Amino acid sequence: MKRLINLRGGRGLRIALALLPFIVLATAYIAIANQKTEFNPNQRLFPTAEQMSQTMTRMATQADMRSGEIALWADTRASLQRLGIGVAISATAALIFGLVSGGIPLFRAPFSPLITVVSLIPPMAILPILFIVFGTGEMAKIALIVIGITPFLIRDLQGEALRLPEEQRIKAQTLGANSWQVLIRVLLPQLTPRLISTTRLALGSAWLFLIAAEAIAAQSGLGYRIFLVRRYLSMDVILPYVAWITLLAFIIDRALYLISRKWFGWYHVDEQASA
Amino acid sequence: MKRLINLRGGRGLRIALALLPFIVLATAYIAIANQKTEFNPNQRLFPTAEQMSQTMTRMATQADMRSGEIALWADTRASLQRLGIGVAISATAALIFGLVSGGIPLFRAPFSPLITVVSLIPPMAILPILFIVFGTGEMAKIALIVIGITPFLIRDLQGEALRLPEEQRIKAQTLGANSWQVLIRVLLPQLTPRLISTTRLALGSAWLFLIAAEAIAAQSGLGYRIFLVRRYLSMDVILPYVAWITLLAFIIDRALYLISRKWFGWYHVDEQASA
Amino acid sequence: QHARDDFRIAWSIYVGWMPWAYADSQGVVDKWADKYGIDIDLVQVNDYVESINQYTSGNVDGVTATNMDALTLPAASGVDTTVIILGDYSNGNDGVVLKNARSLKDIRGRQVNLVQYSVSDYLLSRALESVGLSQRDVSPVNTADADIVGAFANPDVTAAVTWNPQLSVISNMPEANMIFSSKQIPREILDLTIVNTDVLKANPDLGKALAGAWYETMAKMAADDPKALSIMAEAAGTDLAGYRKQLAATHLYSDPANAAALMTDPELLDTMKKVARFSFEQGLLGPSAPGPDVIGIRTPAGVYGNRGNIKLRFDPRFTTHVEQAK
Amino acid sequence: MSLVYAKNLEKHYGTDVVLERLNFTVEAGEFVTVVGASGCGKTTFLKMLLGTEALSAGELALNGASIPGEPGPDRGVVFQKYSVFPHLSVLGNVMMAEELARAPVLGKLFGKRRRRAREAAVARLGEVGLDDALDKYPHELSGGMQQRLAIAQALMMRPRILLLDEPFGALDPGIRGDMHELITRLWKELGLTVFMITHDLEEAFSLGTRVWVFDKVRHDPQAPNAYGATITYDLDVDRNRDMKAAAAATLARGASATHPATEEV
Amino acid sequence: MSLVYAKNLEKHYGTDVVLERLNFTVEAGEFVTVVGASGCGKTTFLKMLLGTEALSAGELALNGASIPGEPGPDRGVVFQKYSVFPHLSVLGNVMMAEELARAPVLGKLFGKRRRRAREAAVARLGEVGLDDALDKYPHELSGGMQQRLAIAQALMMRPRILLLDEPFGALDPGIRGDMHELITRLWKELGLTVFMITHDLEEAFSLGTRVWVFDKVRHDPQAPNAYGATITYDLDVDRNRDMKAAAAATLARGASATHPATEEV
Ligand SMILES: Nc1ncnc2c1ncn2[C@@H]1O[C@H](COP(=O)(O)OP(=O)(O)OP(=O)(O)O)[C@@H](O)[C@H]1O
Ligand SMILES: Nc1ncnc2c1ncn2[C@@H]1O[C@H](COP(=O)(O)OP(=O)(O)OP(=O)(O)O)[C@@H](O)[C@H]1O
Ligand SMILES: [Mg+2]
Ligand SMILES: [Mg+2]
Repeated sequence: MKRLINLRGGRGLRIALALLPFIVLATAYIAIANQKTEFNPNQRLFPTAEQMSQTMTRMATQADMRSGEIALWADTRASLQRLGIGVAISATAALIFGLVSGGIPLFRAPFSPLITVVSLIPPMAILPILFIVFGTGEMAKIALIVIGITPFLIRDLQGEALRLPEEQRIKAQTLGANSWQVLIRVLLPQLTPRLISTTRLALGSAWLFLIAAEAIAAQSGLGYRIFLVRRYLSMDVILPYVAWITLLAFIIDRALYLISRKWFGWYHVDEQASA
Repeated sequence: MKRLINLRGGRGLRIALALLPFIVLATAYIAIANQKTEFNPNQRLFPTAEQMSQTMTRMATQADMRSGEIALWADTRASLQRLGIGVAISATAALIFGLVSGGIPLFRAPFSPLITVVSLIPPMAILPILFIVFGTGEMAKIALIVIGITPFLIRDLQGEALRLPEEQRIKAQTLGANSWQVLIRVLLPQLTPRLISTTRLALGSAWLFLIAAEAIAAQSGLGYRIFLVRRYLSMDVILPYVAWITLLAFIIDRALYLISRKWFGWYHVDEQASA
Repeated sequence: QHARDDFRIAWSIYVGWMPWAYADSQGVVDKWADKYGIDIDLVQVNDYVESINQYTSGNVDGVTATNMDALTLPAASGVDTTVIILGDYSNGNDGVVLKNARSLKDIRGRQVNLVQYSVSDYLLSRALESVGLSQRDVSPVNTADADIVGAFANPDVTAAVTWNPQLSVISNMPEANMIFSSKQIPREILDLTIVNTDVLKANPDLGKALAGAWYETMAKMAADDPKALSIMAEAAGTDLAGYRKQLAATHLYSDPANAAALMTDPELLDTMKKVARFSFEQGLLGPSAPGPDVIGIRTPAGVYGNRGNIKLRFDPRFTTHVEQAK
Repeated sequence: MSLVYAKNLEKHYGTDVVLERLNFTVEAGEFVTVVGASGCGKTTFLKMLLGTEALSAGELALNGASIPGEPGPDRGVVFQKYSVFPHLSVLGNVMMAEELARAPVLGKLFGKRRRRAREAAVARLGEVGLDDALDKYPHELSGGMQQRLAIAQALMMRPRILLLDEPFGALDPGIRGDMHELITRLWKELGLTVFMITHDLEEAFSLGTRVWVFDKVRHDPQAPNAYGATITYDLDVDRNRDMKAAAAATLARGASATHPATEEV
Repeated sequence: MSLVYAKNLEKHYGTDVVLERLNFTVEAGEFVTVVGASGCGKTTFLKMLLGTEALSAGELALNGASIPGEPGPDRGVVFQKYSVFPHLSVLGNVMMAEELARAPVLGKLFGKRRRRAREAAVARLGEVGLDDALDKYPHELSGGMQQRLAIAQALMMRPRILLLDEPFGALDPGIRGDMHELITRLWKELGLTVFMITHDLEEAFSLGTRVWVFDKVRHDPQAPNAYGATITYDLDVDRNRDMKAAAAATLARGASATHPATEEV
């Protein structure tokens, strides 16, 4: 018998083990929900699978009385749009500032301490200020995402630029590159895939800020819905919405990963097969 | 004249440049605040430096009539306590699960996919559920921090354990180590400094979750105060509180870094001097 | 439910509920709880909706709420609820504020920031009704109660419905006007302290202790005790003058006799009927509610709605009990 | 009975054959050096001895029994890199083996038992010339010192077999000489059986009592991975000094060229 | 006028003296190989030629003028690692120099100009034997192929001087032979002046027309960093084959021992 740390099991066993916790959790939940519902048919905390699928079918097919829109899709569209715009603005700004700050020491000297301090401010704390500045329209939500993730992205890209071997900058200069050319031909193309992988990391926070902003002031959006229906303890809406958000987050993350692999194969060379 | 990317400037210049943006921002703010106040002495959006220092002096010295406590310190204590407990629980859980998952393939097989999915759930979305499950006491706030950062910490430590050179595990076994000894003598001591550095990263999120939870349900705390006084647009409280939170975040971050350097010098060998 | 001896009551910041802040911190509640040999913990919740959630989900045994929210949130969720204290009615403490508008009609087509499906929504409906408009003519933006202030400071936000203390802050902003207020619908927005009926049945002492503490505090307010008022003001994040101003827009029933009288008055049943109808039209009684009368409401004057499903009860006995004790 | 014995040993990764038809016996006390072009499977072979790679076919016996499927204290190892623990001091690295043996739960010794382990470790560190650096951490040591430490560490539990994968590949020429002396001395003093991979032919011949050259003897240009490498020369160093040239030629050519069929050695 | 000229050149880091009293002249077309113990300052010297390290004292002239304080297209360089751009294909790496020269704004060429640059690059890649791998990325190449690519890339803009810092240090012995041939051919064909650092004495003597040995000639046991290394031997290879032994002795001893005062070479 091998030592425990050396036991790996075959492919089949590993797949079975991977599915196991999900099956156990799902089964346990359904059992609890059914039992609670049997005991008290009006309980709302543990909706059964049927209740949830009914509610979701309604939310995914019937138009809302007030707005005439189908809630699930309207919410999804609103949230994804805010997320997309916010993340796009952040990524663009981060690429530019990360590049310039990582590449030009005299820019980095004043900029790097500033961005370090800014990145320490918890964005949630300035949410009241954001509402004052941007109102309760789309701007405030997008601004929260941008303020929330851009400093992190910039610092990461600046760090990545500094980690690129000094040899590359020297080599480029021996090939005749001026400062601008070093930035756009050596640093920029190598920061781009890093931007994608860092954005994947930051998306978790972006979702957080989006939901936080939607929770406090919004007319639509996935976070809006969750915080609106919480007052009826409508777990039959909240739970599927949380699952739906998780699925969306997963899909976006995988899509970015696959795009990055396809376009920037050289960047992923060192990755383990499991990433 | 050297190329821009090769210009670094002396030490004095670099320090001056580092201070520059802070001085510019502070001066600009003071000018705006003074001008607005001159124009309308009752405006509350841009409190002057005097107003803020008065308010803060009051909050830092005078006892609250109702509770008999000094607001700033009571808030700080409450928040730091929640943050501390939450982060301590997360770090402990992450060290244990990261160690076991990173070290034992048969545990990792079911655990790793589960924690990946869990880490994708935006904790803000389940905030309403947390309040329902844990009530509005300290538990819910601590639970939000724990749920928010633990999956990230676990995944990071698991990844770090997998990145440790295979050679070390083999070497330990050739020295007679069994599975348990490989875990506690090879993996554990090398994961500990990583835990500190990852916790530093996660503290940003921990602050966020703390403030988000305090915003909705709390009777004290830095986030509570900010969200309490926003009813009156008391920027003279909000702005210094944000600055205070940022300072606390900075101090905690540096303290962890210095502790890590002191105890785990070998871990910091590759770091650049600037980190 | 069986007898217990410790209870939790949640409250949130609103003029009419600040007495609880005083009663809690100055030991009034403890004194009355000790008298009945029980323990009562008052919990402040920063967000109004969350405080009611805590009650509905059973984490606390009682909460402060308006009559409408008591009906549409806990009662509609199946939590049998008893009103033990009718503290005041809003007499200008809830209002519709518009920027650059002279009449309520100007609200047409605007985005309105409010806590959706709350008593603000009710006030908005009543306001729209009064000028022949309906909810379809405006576009609501759900905004947490306390964040309405910050949002209203932004020029793009031009209409809001909220309550005090936020209301007084935003109606003082430049170009802002309070154009409709609860003064125009007196005795329709009632601020209550409600308790889970089952808990109360098993532990009537809870109701007695709460009522006792409440009316002891009310006596101080009636006497205009500056210390008590200052403590309440501070807890609300304002000063004595500001708090006095908010109180002016509140019709406090500091005398238990008056409160008991309103509870027994048939007018209350009428008001609740109106509120139930509005709530039904807004879909607040649940997606499957067949009519405004699904939920039974019992007042001393009678029952409105489904007698087999009584979930909201106005019970003046605790108020009268205090009165007799005096 | 010979210490290590292989019969028709093979190793495949999927359809790629890395090693095939390995047949040998090694007696206790031999010093086998292994040379061969990059990627020909030397490390793979060592891993099979170590127990971290499974055999694909054939037999590999240690002490007459099938080789264990995982590393154990009977086979010490020194890699080119990552051989010592970065989080332990020089002393800690060398005491590790004894601590593991005597403290099954904590893996750490205290008090008197620790002092005894420490003495043994200091003595061994003296032998490899590291007694000045007891409390230093690996990152404070030069490459040569790190490899000395790795060797001292590997030998603490007196393994019968010592496996070395290019242990001096990253060192300066000057330092290599010292290391050669050290390893030869330890081999003799401790009666070890050594398998050492190297890229340096000089080193292979000066250290080993037996030099193996790994190479492919069969080659299919259409499917370069269809056939694996095997031991094409098995040179007894004392008797075959002159064969060095042949081995050098094999190495210089690399694995890309075809090879005259030299199936029997 | 000589191409490179140094007079009393020194380099300090703080109070540590790394190099001192360097005096030499190098004519165009020479092939200077530099050997010396690890840490004696060879790379530091190369960096001063490259322009990435400032001089601390003395003079260093290129073409009669003081050496520029930053790298430029007149001095090509090949490092041991990181010499090629991982994000560019083989072709992209070699075309880079021409693209930078002809496209100041985008640094990229298109259309006809690109085709012309491509042709030149393909020709150069043919010379180094990489014409089969035009569209591969560096990570798909072996170590030897990567260094060929780095050399081809460095030579595209026809620098007068080529600086090499242990360019073949990480390569297999077999492959090194090919690389030696390649670099010798390019040096002759392009009329380059080469400075090459190596740890391998054999290599130094077989490639260079002139071998420099860096070593400390003065040593203070109390302050090991008070004195720096200098050029202790400056050997004209064709005339001084027999001096190789002396150089070898210096190297083997390493920088830690004291040295007989050999101030003049
Ligand atoms: N886990 C693996 N999966 C698939 N192929 C592998 C694996 N490990 C090694 N190989 C292949 O097996 C062959 C032999 O590899 P090995 O590392 O044993 O060579 P080596 O002789 O040690 O080379 P070097 O001298 O460069 O260290 C190589 O072609 C390698 O690509
Ligand atoms: N930036 C620096 N600051 C301080 N000291 C330095 C710096 N760079 C190099 N040194 C020191 O200068 C000395 C010479 O270093 P250098 O890299 O030039 O040696 P080398 O001869 O190239 O060694 P190797 O053969 O190992 O490459 C070393 O002692 C090194 O520690
Ligand atoms: Mg190998
Ligand atoms: Mg060097």
